[in-house]
Amino acid sequence: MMATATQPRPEAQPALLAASQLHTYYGDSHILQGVSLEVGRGETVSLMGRNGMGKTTTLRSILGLTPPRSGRTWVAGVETTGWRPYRVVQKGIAYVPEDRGIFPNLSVRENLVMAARPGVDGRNAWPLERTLEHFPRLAERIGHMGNQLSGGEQQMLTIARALMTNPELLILDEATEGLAPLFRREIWRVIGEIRDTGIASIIVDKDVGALLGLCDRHYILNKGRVVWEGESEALRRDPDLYRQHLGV
Amino acid sequence: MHRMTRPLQLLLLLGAVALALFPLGGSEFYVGLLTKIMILAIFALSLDLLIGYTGLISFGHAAFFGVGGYTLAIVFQNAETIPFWSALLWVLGASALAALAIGWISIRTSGIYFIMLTLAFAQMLYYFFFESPRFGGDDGIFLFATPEVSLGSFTLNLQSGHNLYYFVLGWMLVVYLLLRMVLKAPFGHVLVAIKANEQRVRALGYATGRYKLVSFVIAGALAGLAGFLEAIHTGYITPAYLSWHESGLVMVIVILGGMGTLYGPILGTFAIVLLQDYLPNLTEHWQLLMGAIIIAVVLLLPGGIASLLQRLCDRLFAGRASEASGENNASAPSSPPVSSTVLFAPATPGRADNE
Amino acid sequence: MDLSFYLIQLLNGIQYGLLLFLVASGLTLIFGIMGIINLAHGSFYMFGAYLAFWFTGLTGHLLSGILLALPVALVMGYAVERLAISFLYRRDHLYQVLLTYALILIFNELQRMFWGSDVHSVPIPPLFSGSVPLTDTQAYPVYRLLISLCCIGIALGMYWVIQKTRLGMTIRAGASNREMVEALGINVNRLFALVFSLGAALAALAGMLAAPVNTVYPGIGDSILIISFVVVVIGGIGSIKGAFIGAMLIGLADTFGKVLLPEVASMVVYALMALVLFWRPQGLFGRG
Amino acid sequence: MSQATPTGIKRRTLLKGAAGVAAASTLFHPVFAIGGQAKVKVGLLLPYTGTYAKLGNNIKDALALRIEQSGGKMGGREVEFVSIDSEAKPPKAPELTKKLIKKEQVDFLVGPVHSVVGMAMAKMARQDGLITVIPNAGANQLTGELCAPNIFRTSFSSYQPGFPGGKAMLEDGHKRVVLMYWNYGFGKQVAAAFKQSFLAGGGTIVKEIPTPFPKVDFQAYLTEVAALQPDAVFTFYAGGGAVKFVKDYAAAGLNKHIPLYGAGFLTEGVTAAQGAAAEGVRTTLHYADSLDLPANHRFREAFQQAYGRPADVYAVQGYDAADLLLQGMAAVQGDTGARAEMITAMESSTIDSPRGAFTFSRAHNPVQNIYLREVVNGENRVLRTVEERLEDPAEGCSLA
Repeated sequence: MMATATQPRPEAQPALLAASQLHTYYGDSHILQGVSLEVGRGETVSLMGRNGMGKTTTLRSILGLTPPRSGRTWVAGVETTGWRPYRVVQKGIAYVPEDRGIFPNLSVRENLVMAARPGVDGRNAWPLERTLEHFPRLAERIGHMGNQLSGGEQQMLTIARALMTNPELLILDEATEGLAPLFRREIWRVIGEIRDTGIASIIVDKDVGALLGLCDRHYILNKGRVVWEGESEALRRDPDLYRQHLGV
Repeated sequence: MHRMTRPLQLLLLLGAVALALFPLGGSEFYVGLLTKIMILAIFALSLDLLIGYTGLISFGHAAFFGVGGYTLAIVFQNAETIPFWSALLWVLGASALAALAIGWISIRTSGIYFIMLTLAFAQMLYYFFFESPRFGGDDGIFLFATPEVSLGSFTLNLQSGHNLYYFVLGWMLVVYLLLRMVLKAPFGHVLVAIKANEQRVRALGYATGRYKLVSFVIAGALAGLAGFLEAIHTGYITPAYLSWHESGLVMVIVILGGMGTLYGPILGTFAIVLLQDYLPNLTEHWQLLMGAIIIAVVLLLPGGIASLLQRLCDRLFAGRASEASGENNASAPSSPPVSSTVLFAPATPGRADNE
Repeated sequence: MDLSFYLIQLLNGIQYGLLLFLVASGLTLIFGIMGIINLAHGSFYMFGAYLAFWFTGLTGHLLSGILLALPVALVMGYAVERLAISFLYRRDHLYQVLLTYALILIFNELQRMFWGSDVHSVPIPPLFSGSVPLTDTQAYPVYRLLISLCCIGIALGMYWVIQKTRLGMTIRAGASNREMVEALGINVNRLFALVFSLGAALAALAGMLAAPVNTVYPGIGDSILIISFVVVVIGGIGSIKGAFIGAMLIGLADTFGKVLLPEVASMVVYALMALVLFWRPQGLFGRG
Repeated sequence: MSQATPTGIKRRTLLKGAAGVAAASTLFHPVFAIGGQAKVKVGLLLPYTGTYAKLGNNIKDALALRIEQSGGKMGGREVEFVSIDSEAKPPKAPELTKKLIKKEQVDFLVGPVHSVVGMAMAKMARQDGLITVIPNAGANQLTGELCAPNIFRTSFSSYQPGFPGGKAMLEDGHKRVVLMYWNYGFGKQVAAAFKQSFLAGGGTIVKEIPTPFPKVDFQAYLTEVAALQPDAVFTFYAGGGAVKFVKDYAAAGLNKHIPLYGAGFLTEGVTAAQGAAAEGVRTTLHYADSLDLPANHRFREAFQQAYGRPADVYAVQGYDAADLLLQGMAAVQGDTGARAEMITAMESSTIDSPRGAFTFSRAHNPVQNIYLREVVNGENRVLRTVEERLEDPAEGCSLA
């Protein structure tokens, strides 16, 4: 599947998410300089690049949290350019931000319940019980307040909370950063399970090895531009690319 | 500190000259009104040091204005003659002391808590004077003598409206220059940096609390000076000068005029007082107009009147300005009046929406 | 002065505190969740009182008057949020102070244009106009007890909504992380407009309930504004529980201050606030 | 000093009531009405916004009415009003007074309502020498320490409603009373005057309770009154505070056991709002709406007809202020320059007031009757005259 996302293709089923030529600024600094990408239904895609290359900004621009100055976005074939974030995500997107965005003054149960909503097609595939089955630790801590959780538990909670919105697409920013190895494994396991249920994902993480195993395709960002895109095989075969854009 | 462009400097200088010449042709009433405006301008300048430069939003600044006036009235209540310079010392000392006490406690808090704590202390002082039988209660205190200013063998009679006008004009310029000096000194740079990002200044090893306190005391003393001049001007002082309405009004003046500039609050005082004088001629419901004007400024002129003036100057001298600015196109975002300091870069971008 | 004297004063203090809570809870909601300093909150209290006076006059009964006035207050709050406050979310506190200060000027003038500057009174419904005898000389008005009951009922209702319903969870979530709530698919603008008009309606309701005992006159809004800010700050911004405790503290301090320290009665509540903030700079239940 | 009356037309606020009169008279008698003389300018500094707005409006309207009744002229000259809203804010008073004196160059100054504004104004009027008539502000100092040849008052000093209160209560047989009042200048002066007569007559003040001004939460104090069980209570409250106090007093059941007295403002213009709670409340004042005097009937009828609302004591004071100016101007045939003669005429004038005829003391305060009134069916009925021709002691006045 080649991604030359300047327009979604109306003839076939449109891509789940498409962004074209995003230019985004913070104040006077030009952060995104024409980013385009596309995610198909059920597809798992990674966004790679060193710190400060625009990964988070790309995600925020797509969601409308940091509106791009120019460029267009589509979700399931509907143009969402300029939409407010809540409308964009209502098209079936769940967002797990870098700082996790747990509500510290709400209990684990409340964090989950307040987010719950049926999916775009009206189905409720992720009721509280099923979600908790995937996160046994959260079930144990259901009455604790958000600020009483460890980092790993918080990350599980944000992912669980994302599932409660019955998404078509899950966006994970820094999925495992700062977590203990045990928790990392746990998170990767859960992400795998989610992929297997047919939910598409965009994942940002430092753990290139894990991403190569998990994702169908990859985008590499450098200084606000997509410098490479392709499948895991191609990336494995190209250690140069690896060194140039991802290595230390 | 905000750098002024040459045309703006020229314009302000012209304004100062006009002020100096005004009594030669202006009516007695307007000489009096301008005297009052300039006194309030000193008051507004002192508050600007806090909200415009230090980032301390005081909602009780009228307390020091009142303390200034009351100090004069209490100390010299029965005096036949009031020597100006010793009265001035009394006033500055008392209002600085009051500011030190209130500031020392208030500065421990921040944000809305600071706003409310300063208000609380001002209200306490207000009720203290309002209900005290000793200091005249709500009737206030009348002054029957006017201070005598003697410099060597020369004596200035402040009972004459013209003399008082020039005297107050002189003080306004002194306060303006004093604040300019303070802000240009390293001390001033630290204040501005505290406003931009206190954490970072503290991390650099500055005892920010002490800087804020000194700023608070300077502002309190200058507000006391303004209250002192007002008591000389009107010959009496009442608790109403300490009420939260007055604190609110001076805040309105500073923001409307353009905080973080020193000429802004002066312009703001002129605008508000002249509007208060003029609008009642138009309609009985003039407060409606006043409210609408303030809202319009908030929504359309975030930098206050000062920014409007700056923009006008830029447009008048547009040719030169655009050459100078080079790559910046016309739609460049309007930057805030305080553009940070030499010491510190502006706060990280993108997080401005989360307080 | 025997024990019954102090018990009655306790009752007075609690009753005043409960009314303060009603006004302050709206303020703390708006303050804590939306980050808006609303100086015009007292104006809603004032409009509540005048609307109660107006509609009670039209319908002849306080209850129907309040039922008619409440939706008007909600709409007013919504309109103010949409037309003015919504432009200020990303602006400094100072501009909020300035704009809502201007709103006070406008609202006071509107009040004068609509209702003039007379003192008005609102009749207490005959059913509640009696008094309960407490001592030989003193009786306690039934209507004051009724106000207290209403306030307690509203406080419990608010507790239930805030703690137990999804709307309440969303509101609490909005107080801690506005952006995340939006990213979960909730229209934060609408949520805020709702919260603002609810807060305004609470203040207006307090004005309506108090109208029969307070009488209605120009400037009643100003008098309640500052004291409700004191309550909110003592309790800690955004905390409904804090507003409740703060209101009780102020109600009792004010009442007993008047009795025990008459010379400095007006200063007592401010001194209490300074003391609390000296001890806890974030208020009693404020987040650090 | 002010012979040079300017004829230039400036933008200014005209009084609504009088503007009609003035406009009408200029229409029918164009410019050459009286030898082309300039109009007399009367400057009004009264509150039209805030708590005292109603008082300001009634004073203004009654004043205009009186001048209209004399053909819209004073001393043969047409009258022009320059009216400024004082907002009852003391910090604004000096500027606004100066505006009338210096900018508008008025011939007379009338105002204000608020005592503290009055003192700021009187201070400037003393310096300037402009003839000033105070139609309300009751602070004793205005015809005491601050008295001046050119300052007159047509209302009352705080002493006048306060002092007779003590006498009236003793006459009614109340010996142990609680004294409650708003703790601000005027309230304190009323209370002091009350004590003067009450204590001298052998009464005992069980407790004196000053309450914060302008707060209207009285519940805690009423509980205290109930516990003290005095014979009666004497109070000073006005406006919204008066309504609230009287209603709270009744709601606490105190009115059944402990009679309520007060300075007249307690039931003045607010009985409708107080309703049944006001029944039986007794107050002392220099006027009552129901006063059965021909002058009062005439005045009330004319005011009702002109403005469609009933007159009150404040209207009376404004009406009398105009009367005083008319007498002064008549004595000098409209020559505003003859200030000394005018003052002499005003000092010796008798005002045929709706409250009953009164004269002026040496300090220029009314020497007037004080009535004891009781609220019956929502109306202040005069029970008796407590003091005939009561004169203010005018402490500290250099004119005496």
